[in-house]
Amino acid sequence: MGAALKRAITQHGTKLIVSDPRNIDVVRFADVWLRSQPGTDVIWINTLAHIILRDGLHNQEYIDERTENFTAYSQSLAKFTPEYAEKKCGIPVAELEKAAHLYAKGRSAILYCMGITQHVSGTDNVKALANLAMLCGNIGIQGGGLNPLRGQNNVQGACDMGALPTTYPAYGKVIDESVRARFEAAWDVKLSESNGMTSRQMFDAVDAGTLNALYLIGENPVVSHADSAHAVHCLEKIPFLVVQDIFLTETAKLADVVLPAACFAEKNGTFTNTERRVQRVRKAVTAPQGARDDAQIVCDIAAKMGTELIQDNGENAAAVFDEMVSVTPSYGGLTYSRIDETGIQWPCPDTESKGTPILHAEKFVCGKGKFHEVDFVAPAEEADEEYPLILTTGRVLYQYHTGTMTRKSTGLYAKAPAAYLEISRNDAAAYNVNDGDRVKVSSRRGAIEVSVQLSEKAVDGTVFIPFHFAEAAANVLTNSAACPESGIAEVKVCAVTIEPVGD
Amino acid sequence: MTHITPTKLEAMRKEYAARLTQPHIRHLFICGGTGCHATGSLKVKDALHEEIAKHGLEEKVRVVETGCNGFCALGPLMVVHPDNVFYQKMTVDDVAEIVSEHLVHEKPVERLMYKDPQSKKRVPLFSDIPFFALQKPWTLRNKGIINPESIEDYIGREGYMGLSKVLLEMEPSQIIDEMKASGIRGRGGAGFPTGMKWSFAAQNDSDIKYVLCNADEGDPGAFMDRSILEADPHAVLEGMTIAARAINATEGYIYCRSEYPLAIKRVQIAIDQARSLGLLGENIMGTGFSFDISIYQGAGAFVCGEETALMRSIEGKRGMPIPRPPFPAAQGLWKKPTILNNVETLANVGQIMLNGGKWYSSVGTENSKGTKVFALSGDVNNIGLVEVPMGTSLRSIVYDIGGGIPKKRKLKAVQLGGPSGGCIPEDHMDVVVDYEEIAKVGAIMGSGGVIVMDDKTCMVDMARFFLEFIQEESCGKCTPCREGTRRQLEILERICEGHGKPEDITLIEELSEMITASALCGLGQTASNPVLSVLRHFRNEFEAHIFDKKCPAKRCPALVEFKVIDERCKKCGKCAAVCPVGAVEWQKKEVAKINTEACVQCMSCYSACPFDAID
Amino acid sequence: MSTLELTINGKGYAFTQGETILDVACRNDIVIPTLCHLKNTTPTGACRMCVVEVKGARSLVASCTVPASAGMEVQTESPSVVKSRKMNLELLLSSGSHDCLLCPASGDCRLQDLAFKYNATGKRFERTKPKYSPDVSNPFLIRDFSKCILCGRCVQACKDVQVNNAIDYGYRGSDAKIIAKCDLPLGDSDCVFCGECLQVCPVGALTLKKARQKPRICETEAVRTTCAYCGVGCQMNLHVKDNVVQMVTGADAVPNHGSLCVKGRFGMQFINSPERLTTPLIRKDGELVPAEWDEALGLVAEKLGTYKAENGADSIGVLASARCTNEENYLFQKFARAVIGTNNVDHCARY
Amino acid sequence: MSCCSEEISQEMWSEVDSVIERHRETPGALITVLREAQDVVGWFPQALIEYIAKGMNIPASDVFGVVSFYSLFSLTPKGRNSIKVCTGTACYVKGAREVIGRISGEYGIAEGETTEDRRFDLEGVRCVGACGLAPAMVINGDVHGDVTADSVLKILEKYS
Repeated sequence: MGAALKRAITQHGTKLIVSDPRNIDVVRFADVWLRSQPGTDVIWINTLAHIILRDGLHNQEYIDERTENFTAYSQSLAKFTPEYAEKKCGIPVAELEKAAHLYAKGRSAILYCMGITQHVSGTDNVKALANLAMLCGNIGIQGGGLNPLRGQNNVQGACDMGALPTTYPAYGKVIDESVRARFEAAWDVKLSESNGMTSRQMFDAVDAGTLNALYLIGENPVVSHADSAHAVHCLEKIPFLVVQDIFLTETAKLADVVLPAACFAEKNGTFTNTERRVQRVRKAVTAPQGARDDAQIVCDIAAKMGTELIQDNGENAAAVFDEMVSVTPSYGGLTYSRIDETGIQWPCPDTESKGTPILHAEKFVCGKGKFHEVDFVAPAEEADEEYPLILTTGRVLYQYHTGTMTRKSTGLYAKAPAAYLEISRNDAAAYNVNDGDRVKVSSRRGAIEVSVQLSEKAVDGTVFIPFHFAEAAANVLTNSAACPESGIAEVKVCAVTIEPVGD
Repeated sequence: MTHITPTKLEAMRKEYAARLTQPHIRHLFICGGTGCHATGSLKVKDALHEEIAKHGLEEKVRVVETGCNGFCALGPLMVVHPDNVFYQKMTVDDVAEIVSEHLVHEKPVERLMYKDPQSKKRVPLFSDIPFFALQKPWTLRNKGIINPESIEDYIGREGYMGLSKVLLEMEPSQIIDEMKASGIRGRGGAGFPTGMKWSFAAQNDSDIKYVLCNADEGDPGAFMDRSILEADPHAVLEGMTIAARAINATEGYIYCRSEYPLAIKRVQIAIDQARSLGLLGENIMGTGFSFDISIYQGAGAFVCGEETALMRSIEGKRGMPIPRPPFPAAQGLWKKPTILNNVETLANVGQIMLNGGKWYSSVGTENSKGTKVFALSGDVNNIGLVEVPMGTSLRSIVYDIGGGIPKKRKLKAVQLGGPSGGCIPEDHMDVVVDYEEIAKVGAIMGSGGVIVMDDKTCMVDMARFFLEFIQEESCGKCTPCREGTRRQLEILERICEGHGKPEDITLIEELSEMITASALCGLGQTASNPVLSVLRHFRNEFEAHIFDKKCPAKRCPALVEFKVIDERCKKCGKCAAVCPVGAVEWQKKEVAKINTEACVQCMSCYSACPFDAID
Repeated sequence: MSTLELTINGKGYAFTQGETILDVACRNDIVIPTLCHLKNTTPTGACRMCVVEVKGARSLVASCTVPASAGMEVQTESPSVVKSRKMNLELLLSSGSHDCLLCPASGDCRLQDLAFKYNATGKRFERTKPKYSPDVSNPFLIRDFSKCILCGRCVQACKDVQVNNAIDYGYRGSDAKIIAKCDLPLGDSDCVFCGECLQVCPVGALTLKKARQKPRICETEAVRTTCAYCGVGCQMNLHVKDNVVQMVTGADAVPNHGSLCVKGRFGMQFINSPERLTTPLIRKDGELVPAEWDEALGLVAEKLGTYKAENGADSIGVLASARCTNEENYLFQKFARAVIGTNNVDHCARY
Repeated sequence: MSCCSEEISQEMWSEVDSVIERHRETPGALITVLREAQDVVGWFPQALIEYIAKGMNIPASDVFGVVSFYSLFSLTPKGRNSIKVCTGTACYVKGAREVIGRISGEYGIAEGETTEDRRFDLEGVRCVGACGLAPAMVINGDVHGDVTADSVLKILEKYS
């Protein structure tokens, strides 16, 4: 993905605008780097729109034909002047104007990751970006669009399959009677009528004493959740915790029952990638003696509870797939043989369909694209005297998520063995720390010890810690304040302070 | 800016002519080329100024530092105009005499005049010196006459009039037609018709096109381009601008070796001057045509003479050739249509436009038109720059212009075309200067280096020398050139060291065939030419090295055993005096004797013996 | 427009404007050997192995760069072509140390294949001593310059495919070498170890670290699957022998067209990690102790059943996994909804 | 990093900065930058290559590739006086090999090497275009013609 992006830039003259509080590697390839103060994304995004409108670079025809609520939206942009943005985000006016003009000039795509969503304003950020894209007619065309990059292999698939508290497979709402009726018929069972809890709400419910049992599969919230002390507290408190995983993770250690599972190389099935492409996963080796397929485990539990979850006890992935697509309209036309060589991008409703590389091509799925007025909401926590530095978290190339898999590779381990605090030269000098020094990083929620890495990637006032490492889990520090709509915690902004640790 | 007009150019020309023909005024054209600088011409020039002032002659004598005069071996040198007197090898100490005798007393100083190597007589008049008399200076028409740092001088010699004509009277297609009519072919060596090259680039539409001048004169033994740039830089600028007009280019680069600081300096001065007169830059001569030129200095890589490598180098990359197609006429520098011409080619363009293609093609052979500049060097009496009409024989160049071989030695071969060329033996000396004729005897026209080699030269060693050159300069990209020439060199080294094997000749030939047929660029494809030409004309020398373990020319130390030829020895003892290891036994009035055990084959005695008594 | 046609080895083939001779040949299953040609990049024309004879041409031409033209008559294995290729191979084989016996790439080496095909050895020349010692500085791969044929595929892979720009040609002529940063070991360079270079190396110059005494790639069985790391969904081949994933290569398909990142290529050790869980554990007296499957599953079923019955289905939550397959997630949510009877199902999309 | 290299003084770094500044926006200016930077520093320590790479936003491997490709650029420190003996054909025919041999013998340096006291470095270079003066030698930019194995040492004495 990154390579394709860089190829476009170096070989096809594509222009790149990067917005990141850090001077990340890809900035080298950028024409404009918008270095924003963490948590102020809505401002610069709206400002780009402001400039585009001001200079008449928007696509009026597209707006008239395919969108609604434009007038209210355009009025809401009035206050987002470049000068305001420069003051609030710290991005020079000239850079904003350059970026706005670049973006509006032709087909332009927006790619984003957690830096946009992991904020209290996460949903607002996404909406603001969607507004921007619609403003220039950049949705529904090749080389345009709004492209969230999924951090994990099958986030898309898990969502598609309804592993969400509010939707069934293919996003039918659980509170929608007709949808529910369809699933009740298909599964021959009466289904709950109310929305369920998000994972965060579940943790809170544990604390409140209303959730008694948690069956947790292949996750490691002890390391990955914001404000992990709180997560640990909940997991310790819950009366019955089942963890199903391939390793004894930090989370599994807290479980009442641990169930050893098979990994991706040991089973058949499908993953759906970030571009909605459904692809095959094939069994290459047999699982270690004693570990079992996840499907088989859950079927066995169901069986012991007196229900046949699926025929053959889930042993035949193809059979599961068949039932799955039968209730998932967007996957309706998929079969293992059709996706054997190259996967297919859903929606693919029937066997005639070749899939859909571009969504919203002719018109928006929901009719007209709606402009949402979005206002700026400050991060839940800002730097202050006590905690004067802003901490942002993220990944390093050589590690994956909580490191349970990657840290088993000696090579990867050697390249990135431990957490570190990335800090600018100036900040390091101000705190009197040097490259390699051990420091204690504290926030209102906790403290960890890491070593200092002076880096040209860091910008004054903002520090960074990768979150992969359980021994110095960045999420001990992060804030669990979350976006009210998506429920995603603001792990990208919290206030911290550092102090050197004596030997 | 007010634009310069044809009328103004003509006025400047007349002014210059009047200046040269002013009565009672002398012009001293002192050579300021690299060669003469090295031998102290600047000091001589300063001394002249001083001495002239001392005699109060400032109003009557003008000292002009010109570019390379061409007779490089005789520097510092000077031509006195209008007296038509040529002085050579002047020193600061000679200046007083020249001024007082010649300039004051009108008595030219005979001892500083040119001495004919054969007749040993002084030649008083510049135009009678065969070296100059037999040349046809078209490309070098301004050498030794104008101050290269003066655009007025250049315009005085019809400079920029070709450009003026092109811009005001001709369509781009007519320019190309004239170039085609002139029959001029690329002087860089390959001899591709220049008009054709331009027409290809003209056909390709693009907002940006480039005109490049190849001044990366890399062939060892070639210095024509350096001399032209030093002596007449505006001619190159004018040629490039006309080329730009022909293909509708907007930007030009002169890719010059950084080893040529004087040339770079003078070209930069010329560019600045041309810009200031509106002959370069925006809206040239008010015609709406814009073109500008910058100098790009190379960084020392022979392969950058290859056009695709040169373009990569201008792009700031490693100078590694890339495959063609796409040809530069379609995708050259920065992937835009580009033409690349050699300095010498471009220097002719202004005159071709002014006088017409027909004029140019009136001289030469059927397929090779006009004149060619050669850099004559090596074992020849008159070393320097010579320009002759196509069709002149090599013999005439070496003997008539070059004055023959020094020290009464015999001509063995002439090396033409540098590392891509070949050695032409004495019995083919009647071959004439013509792209095809020269190719027939196993060499190439090349950029114009002519290295004369006498009978002391070992041809196997020469083949080794050129391969060593290629091996060091190979970019390393393609296998045949990188690995193949290395093997050829290895084999030749082995032969020169006396370890040649009978199968080596076949192996070299097989390698040559493969490298020539499959190397990526011209450098590799022609890399075997020197060794093949030596094999063709001097196979016996190879065989002597391999089978008899002898180096007939006594150049390969491992294969030489020196001994004194008693009957020739005049018992002078010079050989014993120079021997660094005491291997020569000599006593007064005795014939010398060489102790072969102690001899280290350094050749000192061999070179020192005035009587050729050591063999 | 009349169709464009050229002949190869006497037989006519149609082509479209812009195709090279090699393109046309490949499309028609005519084998022209190459060493430096790398799909999806601009041909460099470096190795000169793909030379063919074209009637009327002054010399042999490199089929990878010369466009097909109408009426062209091409011979792909004429005596002069074969002679040139054989000499080319002899030159390569004699330069450096191409010892197939101990080379991890043996069996997966184009130089070896071509040497066999054209009956070439390096024996006519003295073997040149390797100029540069191997780089073993990093945990992933070994660069053995004595086996490098300077085809430049790794440079193209790094610059044109991955755009990591970590390596380039350095020096020149017979000193030429593929260098990283200022001719430093890879581990000290800008290399991010995507391993693209390793994958495209046609010889044994780039090999997996500690490859010896392990199965060679030709001894393994390749299983195509989808990478389990990030959301790009790269297609990869797991090379399996003895029920162990021995190495990983990128599969030439969308979305990654053969490329992988460092995790995909070198991060599969976890599969065979001794730390893998192999038995269910049940907490007894505060300690997790091994248990039989039946006991563990029974306990889970019993507990979940009890909470459901006593506190209602919504007192139970299921956290499914973005790491698991669609099929499994389908089952997890169906389990939550249809078996437990709650919509309390979520996964880690938010982290 | 710029402060930590022994070979390069603070003034040199600031001159290098201005070289980069001057050419940063010009496409293809790398070779020009390298030439000017070498004029400042004399050769290319690793720190300088990395610094230029960063300043010009060109991968360090590419910069090193260019530096090591062109013979003008040096990866080792040079002597105070650079001796360049022309090894073009005309000079070769007229004894350049012997001239180099004599210098090597006298100062104990082979082609491409620098004397221990850094007084001289010796290079055999491609034709300097002064074939009329063969064999020719260039010391610190001054061309010396008709050099012989005997006269060369006398010429060198003048350079300390």
